[in-house]
Amino acid sequence: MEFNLILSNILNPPVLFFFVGLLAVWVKSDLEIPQPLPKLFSLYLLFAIGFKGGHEIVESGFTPEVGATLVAAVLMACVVPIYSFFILKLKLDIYNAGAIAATYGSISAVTFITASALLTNLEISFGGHMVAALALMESPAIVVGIFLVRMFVPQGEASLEESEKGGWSEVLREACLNGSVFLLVSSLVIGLVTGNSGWVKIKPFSDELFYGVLCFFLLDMGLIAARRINDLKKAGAFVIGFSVAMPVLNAVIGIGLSRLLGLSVGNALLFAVLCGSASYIAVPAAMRMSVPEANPSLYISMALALTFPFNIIVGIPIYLQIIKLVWN
Amino acid sequence: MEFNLILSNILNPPVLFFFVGLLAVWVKSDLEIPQPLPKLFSLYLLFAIGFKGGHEIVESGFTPEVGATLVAAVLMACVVPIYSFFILKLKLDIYNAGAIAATYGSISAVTFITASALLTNLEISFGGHMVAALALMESPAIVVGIFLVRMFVPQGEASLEESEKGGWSEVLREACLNGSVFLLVSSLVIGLVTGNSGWVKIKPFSDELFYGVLCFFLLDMGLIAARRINDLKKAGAFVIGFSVAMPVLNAVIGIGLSRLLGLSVGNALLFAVLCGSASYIAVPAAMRMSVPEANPSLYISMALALTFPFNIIVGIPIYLQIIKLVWN
Amino acid sequence: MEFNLILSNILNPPVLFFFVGLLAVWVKSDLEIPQPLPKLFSLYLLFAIGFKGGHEIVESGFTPEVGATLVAAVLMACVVPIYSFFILKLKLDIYNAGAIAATYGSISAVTFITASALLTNLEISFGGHMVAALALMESPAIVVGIFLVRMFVPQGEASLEESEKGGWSEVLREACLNGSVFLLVSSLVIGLVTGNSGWVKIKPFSDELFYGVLCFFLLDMGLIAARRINDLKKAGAFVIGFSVAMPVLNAVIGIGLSRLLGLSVGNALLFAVLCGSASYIAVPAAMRMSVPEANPSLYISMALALTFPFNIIVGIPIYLQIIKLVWN
Amino acid sequence: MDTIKRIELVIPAIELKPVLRRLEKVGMDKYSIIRDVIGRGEFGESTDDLDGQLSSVYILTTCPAGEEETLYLELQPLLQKFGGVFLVSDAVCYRC
Amino acid sequence: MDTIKRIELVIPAIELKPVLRRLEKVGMDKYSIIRDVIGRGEFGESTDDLDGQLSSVYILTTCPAGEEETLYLELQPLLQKFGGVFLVSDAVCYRC
Amino acid sequence: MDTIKRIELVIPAIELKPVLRRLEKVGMDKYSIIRDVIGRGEFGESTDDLDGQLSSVYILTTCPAGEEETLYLELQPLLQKFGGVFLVSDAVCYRC
Ligand SMILES: Nc1ncnc2c1ncn2[C@@H]1O[C@H](COP(=O)(O)O)[C@@H](O)[C@H]1O
Ligand SMILES: Nc1ncnc2c1ncn2[C@@H]1O[C@H](COP(=O)(O)O)[C@@H](O)[C@H]1O
Ligand SMILES: Nc1ncnc2c1ncn2[C@@H]1O[C@H](COP(=O)(O)O)[C@@H](O)[C@H]1O
Ligand code: NA
Ligand code: NA
Ligand code: NA
Repeated sequence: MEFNLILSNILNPPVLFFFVGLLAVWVKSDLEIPQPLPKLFSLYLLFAIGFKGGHEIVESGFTPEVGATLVAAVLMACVVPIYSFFILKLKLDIYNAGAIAATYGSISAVTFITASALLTNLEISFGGHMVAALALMESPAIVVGIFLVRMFVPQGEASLEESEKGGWSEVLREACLNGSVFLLVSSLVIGLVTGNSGWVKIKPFSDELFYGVLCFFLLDMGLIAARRINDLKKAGAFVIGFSVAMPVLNAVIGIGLSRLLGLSVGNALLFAVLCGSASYIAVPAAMRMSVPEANPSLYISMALALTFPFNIIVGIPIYLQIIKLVWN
Repeated sequence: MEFNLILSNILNPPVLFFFVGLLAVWVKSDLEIPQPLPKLFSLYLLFAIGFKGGHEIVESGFTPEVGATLVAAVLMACVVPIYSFFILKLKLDIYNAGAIAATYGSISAVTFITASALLTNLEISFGGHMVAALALMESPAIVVGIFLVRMFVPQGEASLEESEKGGWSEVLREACLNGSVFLLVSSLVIGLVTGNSGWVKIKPFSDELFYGVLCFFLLDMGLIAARRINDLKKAGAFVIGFSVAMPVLNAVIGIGLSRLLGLSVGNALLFAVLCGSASYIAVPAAMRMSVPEANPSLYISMALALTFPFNIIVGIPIYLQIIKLVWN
Repeated sequence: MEFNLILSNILNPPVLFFFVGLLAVWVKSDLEIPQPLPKLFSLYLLFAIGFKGGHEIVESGFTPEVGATLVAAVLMACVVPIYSFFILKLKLDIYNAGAIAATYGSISAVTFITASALLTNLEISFGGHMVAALALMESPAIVVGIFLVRMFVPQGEASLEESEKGGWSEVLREACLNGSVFLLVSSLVIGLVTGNSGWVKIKPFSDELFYGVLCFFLLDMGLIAARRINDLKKAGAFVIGFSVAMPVLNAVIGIGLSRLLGLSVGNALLFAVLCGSASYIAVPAAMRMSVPEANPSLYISMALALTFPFNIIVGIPIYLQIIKLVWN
Repeated sequence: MDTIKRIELVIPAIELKPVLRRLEKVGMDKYSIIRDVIGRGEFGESTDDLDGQLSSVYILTTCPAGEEETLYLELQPLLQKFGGVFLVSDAVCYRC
Repeated sequence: MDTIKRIELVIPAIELKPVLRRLEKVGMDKYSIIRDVIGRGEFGESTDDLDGQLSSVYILTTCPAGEEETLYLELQPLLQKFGGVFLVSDAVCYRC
Repeated sequence: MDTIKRIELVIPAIELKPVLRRLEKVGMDKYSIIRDVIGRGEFGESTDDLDGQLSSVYILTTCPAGEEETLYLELQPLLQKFGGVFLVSDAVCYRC
C-alpha cells in the first residue's frame, strides 16, 4: 500500500526530473540551467500557486476551518524553531543552531507544490487557503531564530550587528517582505479580488503550464542538491540525522494538529508538508544578513540536499499514508 | 459610469500587477525580475501582438478605413513631436526638448496592449490593422525629434555628431530597424502570409499565454517605474505637468481624428492610446545615440514613471468614456 | 510539385522566423535574443521532443522496424564521419578534417524538429522511436572523429593531449553525457515510464507551446547564422561545396537505407534528415576540447551558416519529394 | 591623465546597497558594478544557484591617492563581518 | 613575460561597436568584454532595466607602453560625447 | 595591507574546471570568477551565441610575490593548448 503510494509519487514526471538532475551531476554530465532561468521558474510557480489559491478561496469562502488552519500554521512556524534550537544546541554553536532552527521552522514552497501535484493526481481535493498558510509560515521562524540567537549570545558580541542592521524593525520588515513571500501574497490577493473573470484569462498560463515548469524547476533542484551534498560530507551524523528525523517529527505533529482541527485528508497532507519542510531560499537569505556567523553552506545544504529530496521522494507519500490510516 | 470603467480597468490582473511592482519598491521588498527575463517578456508580447494583428488583417481585409487610419497614424506621429517641442522649449534646452518631443510622438506598445486587453475584456472589437498603426507610429518621431534639434542648435555644435553618426541616412535606418519595430513588423507580416494554418498552430502559444506574460511584464514595469520616480523629484512642476497633460491632449486629438475618420469605438480607443502614450524603449535608445546632450533619466522617467502609469490606470478608461459619450 | 513542397515548407512560421533572423542581421537591425534565452528555448525543445517521443514509443510498442532503424542510425553515425574525413583530407589538415567529419556524422536536433513540424503539417505520421535514433546518432561521430585524428596525427604531437584529457574513457563519457543528449534521453525515458497519465499533464506545456518556441529558436538561429556567414568568406569553394553537397549525399544514402528497411514515408524523411544534418552544438563543444588544433569558427560556421539553412529551406522538402517519388 | 588609485571590491551581493551607501558617503560616487560573480574565499564558496543569494558583486572605483584609507575605514566593519575583498592598485586615469 | 599597459574601458553598451572598431584600427585586436555592467558616473546612473539600453560594458585590453596614447586619441571624441572611463595600469603579461 | 600580486586570467569557459583545479593545487584557493566574457584573441572570436561553448571566463586571484611563476608553470600547457590570457600586476591588499 505504502510502497504503492511511494511508487506513484516517484513516477510523477516532476519527481523523475529531480532524479535526472541528481543523476546528471553524479555521471558528470555538463547539463545545467543557468541563471536567471531558475529564477523565472520560481517566479512563475509562486505566481501560479498564489493566483490559484486566491481563486479557490473565493470559491470556498472563509470558513472557521480556514481560520483555525491559519492560526495553527503560524503557531507551528513559531514553535518548531524553538524546540529545534534546543536540540541543535546540543551539538552546534548558537549561531548555527539559530540559523538551522529558523530554516526548519519555515517552509519550502516547492515541496508544497509537489505534494499538491500528487494530490491532484490522486484526485484528493484541498483548499486554496493552504496557500495562505504557506505564505504565513514563511517568515515567523526568521524572527524567532534571530531572537533565539540574540538571547543566547553574550551581550557584547551582538552589538555591532544591531547598529549595522537597524535592529528588530528592520529584521521584521525584511522577513515579511522578501521577494518570494511578496509575490506569493500579491498573487493570492489578486486571485481573490479579480475573481472568476481574472481566473479564466490567467488559467491557460498559470494552470496548464504548471506541470511542465515544475519539471524544469525540479530538474534544477536536483542539479543543485547533488552538488550541495558534498558540503555535508564534513558534517557529522548528528546533522544528517537531524535533516531526516526533524521533518518526520514536525510532519507527525502537523498531522496530529490537523486531526484535532478536523482537516480533510488533502489539507492535512499539505499542512504536514508545511510543518515538515525546510526553507532553502527565504530563510538562508535572511540568516546570511542577520546571523553572518553561521555557515550558510551548512544550513542551505541540510534543507536542500537532504530534507528536500527526503520529503519529495519518500516523506510526502509516507505522510499521506499515515493520514489515510488515522483518518479512516 | 466613468468611475466604474476605471475600476473594471484597475481590477484587471495585469494592472494590479503593475501596482504590485510599485508597492514592492515602496515597501522595500527585494522582489526583482532580473535581465534578460523582462526582455523575454517584451519579445514575446511583440511577437504575439504582431502575429495576431497580421492574422486579423487577413480576416478583415484591407478596407479604406484601414488605409485612412494608417495615414492618420503617421501624421500624428509627425505632428505631435512638433508642437510638443515648442511647448517644451519654453522651459527646457533644445536637446532635452527634442528628446522629450520624440518620446511623446512615439508610442508605448505595452500601453496599447493593456488597452486591447481591456477591450477584449469588455468584448469591444478592434481591428488587426491597429497593430500596423502601432508599428508605423514608433519611428517617425525619432526622425522629427532629431531634425528639430539640428534645426535649432547652432551649426558648429552639431558638426561632430554628423560625422560620427553618418548623418540622416544612418538615423533613419536605425529609427526604422530597431529590434522592437523589426520583430513586431516581421511577426505581423508572417501572421499575414501564413494565414489561418499558421495561426492555428501558434495560437496556444501567442494567445493563451498572453495575459499571464502581460502580468509579469507589468509587474516589472511597476518595479522600474517606482524606482524611476525619484529621478523626477528634481524636475519641476512643468515637467510633471507635461507628463500628464500631454497624453490627455494627444489622446483627445486622436479621438477627434478617429471621429472624423469614422472609426469604431475599439479602434478609436487604440488610436487615442497610441497618440497619448510615450515611448520609453525605442526612442530613448535612439536619443541616447543621436542627442547624447539630453538627459536620458529625464525623458525615460517622464514616459515611464508618469505617463505610462497615468495611461494604464486612469487614462485608458477616461479615453474610452469620452469615446463612448461622443460616439453615442 | 517539388516547388510546391518547398513553398509550403517555407511558409511555415518557424522557417519564416529563420528568415527574419537572417534579415535582421543583413539590414543591421539591433534585434537580439540575449543568453540564456536561447538556452531556455533549446532546453524546452529537447524536453518536449524527448517526452513526446517516449510517449509515442509507448503507444506504438517496440517493433522489429524500430530495432532495425536504431541499428541503421548508429551505423550511419559511424560511417559518415569516416568517408567525410577522407574527402576532407584532400584539402584540409588532419585536425580540421577530423573535426568537420565528426560534425557531419552527428545530427542537428532543430533540423529534425523542423522536419517533424513539416510532417505534422502535411499530416504524415512518424514514430516516436525516431527521437531515440536522434539521441543515438548524436555522439558516435565524436568518438570516430577523434579516433581518426589520433590515427593520422604523428605520434609525438598527440601525447600531451592524452595525458591532459584522460584518454578514451574520458572522451567517450563526455560524448555520451553532454547536456543536450542527457536531457533528451532523460525526457524520452520519463515519457516512456510515466505513460499516458504523465503525458496528459505535460501536453499543454510540451506540445502546445512547441510551435511558438520553435519560432523563437529559429529566429535566434537566423541571427547567428547570418553573423557566422562571414567566417566562411575566407574559406574556399571546397568548404562551401562540401557544406551543401555532403548533406545531400548523406540524406540520399539515408533514403536508400530507409527503403531497404521498409520505413514509412515520415520515418524515412526523418532518417534522411538525421543523416543529412550536421551538429553545431554537441560536436563543436567536444571538438573544442579534444581537437583544439582545429578551427571552431570553421566547423561551426559550416554546420550552422550553410548546412543548417540549406536543410531547413530546401533540403527537407527535396528529401521528402525524393522519398515520395521512390515510395510510390 | 592623473595618477590615481584603482579600488576593486568583491563583496556578497546582499551587501551591495550598504557598500554603495558608504562609497557615496566618502565621495566616491563614480563606480562600476559587475554582478553574478562567483568564487571562493575565506567564507567558503560563493555561487549563484537557487535564488543567487550567495553570489558576489565586483565593484570598480577610483580615487586620489590617500583616500583609499578613508574608504577602507568605512568598509572595514562590513568586510570583517560579511567577508569580501579590498584591493588597491595604481593606475593612470585618462577619463574617469 | 613582457611589461605591458593594461587598458580598462567602461563605456555605454550602445557604443560598443564603434569603440571596438577603433580598437582594431589602432591594432589592439585582442580584448575581453564583460557586458551588463551597471554603475554611476558623470552622466548619471547606468542601469540594465527595461531593454538594457543604459547599461555599460567593460573592456579589457593590453598594449606595449606608449600605444595607450594612440588609443586614447582615437577614443577621446567618443568618450567626451557619450561618457565612459579610460584607465591604464602596468602589468606583466605571461600570455596575452 | 600587504603588497601582493594580482593575477588575471581569461580562459575558454570549458577550461574553467581544470584551471580551478590547478589554482587550488598551488594553494590559490581564493578567487573570483566572472562568466559570459566575450572577446577576441589569437584563437579568434569568443562569443556566447548558441550554447555558449565558445565564451570565456575571467578569473581574478591574488598571491604573494613570486608565486605567480608557480601558477604560470602549472597553467602553461593549458594556456598553450586552449589559449587564454595570464596577466600579473601589483596591488595592495587590505583584505583578500
Ligand atoms: N584573493 C582573492 N582574489 C579574488 N577574489 C577573492 C579573493 N578572496 C576572496 N575573493 C572573492 O570574494 C568573495 C568573498 O570572499 P570571502 O569573504 O573571503 O569569503 C569570494 O567568494 C571570492 O569571490
Ligand atoms: N571612476 C570610475 N570608476 C569606475 N567606473 C566608473 C567611474 N566613472 C564612471 N564609471 C563607469 O562608467 C560609466 C559611464 O561613466 P560616465 O560617462 O562618467 O557617466 C558609469 O556608468 C560607470 O559604470
Ligand atoms: N590582450 C588581451 N587583452 C584582453 N583579453 C584578451 C587578450 N588576448 C586575449 N584575450 C581574451 O582571451 C580570450 C582567449 O584568447 P586567445 O587564446 O588568444 O584566443 C579571448 O577571446 C579574449 O577574450
Ligand atoms: Na517547516
Ligand atoms: Na504618442
Ligand atoms: Na549527419
